[in-house]
Amino acid sequence: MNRLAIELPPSTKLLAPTRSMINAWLCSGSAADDRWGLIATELIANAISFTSEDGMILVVMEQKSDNIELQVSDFGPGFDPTEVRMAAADSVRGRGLGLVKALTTQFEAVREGNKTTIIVSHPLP
Amino acid sequence: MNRLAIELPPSTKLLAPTRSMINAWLCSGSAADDRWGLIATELIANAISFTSEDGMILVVMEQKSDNIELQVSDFGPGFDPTEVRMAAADSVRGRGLGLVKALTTQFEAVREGNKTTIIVSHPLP
Amino acid sequence: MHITISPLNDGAIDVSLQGEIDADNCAQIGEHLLTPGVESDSTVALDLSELSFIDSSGISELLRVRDAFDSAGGSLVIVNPSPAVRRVLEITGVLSTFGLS
Amino acid sequence: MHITISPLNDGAIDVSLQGEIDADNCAQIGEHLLTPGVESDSTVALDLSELSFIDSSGISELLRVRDAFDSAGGSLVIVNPSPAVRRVLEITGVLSTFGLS
Ligand SMILES: Nc1ncnc2c1ncn2[C@@H]1O[C@H](COP(=O)(O)OP(=O)(O)O)[C@@H](O)[C@H]1O
Ligand SMILES: Nc1ncnc2c1ncn2[C@@H]1O[C@H](COP(=O)(O)OP(=O)(O)O)[C@@H](O)[C@H]1O
Repeated sequence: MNRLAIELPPSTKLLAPTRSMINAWLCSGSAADDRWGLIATELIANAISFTSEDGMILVVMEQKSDNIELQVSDFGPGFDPTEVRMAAADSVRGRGLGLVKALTTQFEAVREGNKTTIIVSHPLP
Repeated sequence: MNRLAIELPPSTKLLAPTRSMINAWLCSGSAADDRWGLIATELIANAISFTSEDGMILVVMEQKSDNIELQVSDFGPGFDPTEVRMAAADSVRGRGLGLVKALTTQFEAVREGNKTTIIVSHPLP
Repeated sequence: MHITISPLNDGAIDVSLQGEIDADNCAQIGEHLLTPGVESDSTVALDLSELSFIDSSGISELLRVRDAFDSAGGSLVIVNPSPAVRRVLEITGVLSTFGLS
Repeated sequence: MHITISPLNDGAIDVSLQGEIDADNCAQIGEHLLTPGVESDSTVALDLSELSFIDSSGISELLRVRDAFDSAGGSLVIVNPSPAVRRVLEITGVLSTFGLS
């Protein structure tokens, strides 16, 4: 199963094919699990909204012993803690990361230079 | 449209989703052209057959001025000129690269260290 | 995504969404349902049995469309969500908003 | 890929392939057509109007299956290839092998 890495431009047209890609990759390692299509869709859609038209997004999925780890990186402004808190408290916002957190056992946001990466992981089914 | 880069394990299950990805990428830059799904399928299938189960394949697609360029790399033994000649002359082999060459205006095979890369390009429609 | 709209004779409408909904196509729901061709005080039953995928932007769009019918004297409920869709409705806490339990 | 096999009453068989064929699934063609359930001396008409994609491994498999019917006294011709499939048959030079021109 190894690793699946995708560098893509910020287009929502690539969300559905990325899900197919992820599901085929999980299947090829016999670990079909429909949570990852949703998690990737939410994180990539967020990354797209913080990326300029000529920018790019990185998606890396890897099996690490009994866990699947997904990293989604963008080169936007990074997380604004106040915004994140407001979104989480709002009734019409914050559902994206809410879903991601509900479907994973580890969630981390990392900022390195101008690169923002969300790293999530969850055990294989 | 920029660049689309995919690092994938050698599984034929990823051929169809890679085609969807490439077609969505071309569309997102309004350059739909069904030749690239076929070219990528042929080159990736070849790369898969020369890659061990725990190996990987690199696919990079890029718009370079008025051309689309596709690179497919593997870390297998590389091209055996005698084999390639025999395959091209054979009536039941050689159809893969035959198709790729018929559908592109530039075709190049490059060996760097243990990396074999086929680079093809063709003008935007 | 594919959308099928079947007006019944009593002002009720059966709507079925098929396929996948994400940020790329979720706006189509409102485009098809919040138009002059669909009475805004209709009673809409939204069949999601053949919807295999929905994300948070799809949920937001469904809530927006539901609110529009609601405030015009109509209503929108979900019937038969597929397991994947039910899971997302459950986690986001909007099952009851759409008449499900 | 989806395959539909419709035996006619005179030993002829209509077969239709739908979807996409590549190295991942091309073996299914032989698995479905070269089996005891299908008479090997049948006259097969293979409808490819709903096949949207085929690669060189699919062409090789079609040739293998055609040869098997041929050598058992049957035949296999392609009818109605979709534009994408016709292009691949043309470039690989096998149009006439499958009864097309
Ligand atoms: N890639 C990102 N870069 C910067 N901020 C982000 C990113 N992803 C999410 N956020 C922040 O987290 C908040 C919550 O995101 P989310 O749960 O997806 O809900 P929403 O997008 O509806 O606000 C966003 O409003 C935004 O402030
Ligand atoms: N990635 C690759 N690495 C090494 N050799 C390759 C690679 N791709 C193709 N070849 C060589 O080129 C020949 C022709 O390939 P192709 O036209 O796809 O037909 P076939 O696979 O049926 O022989 C192959 O037989 C093989 O010797």
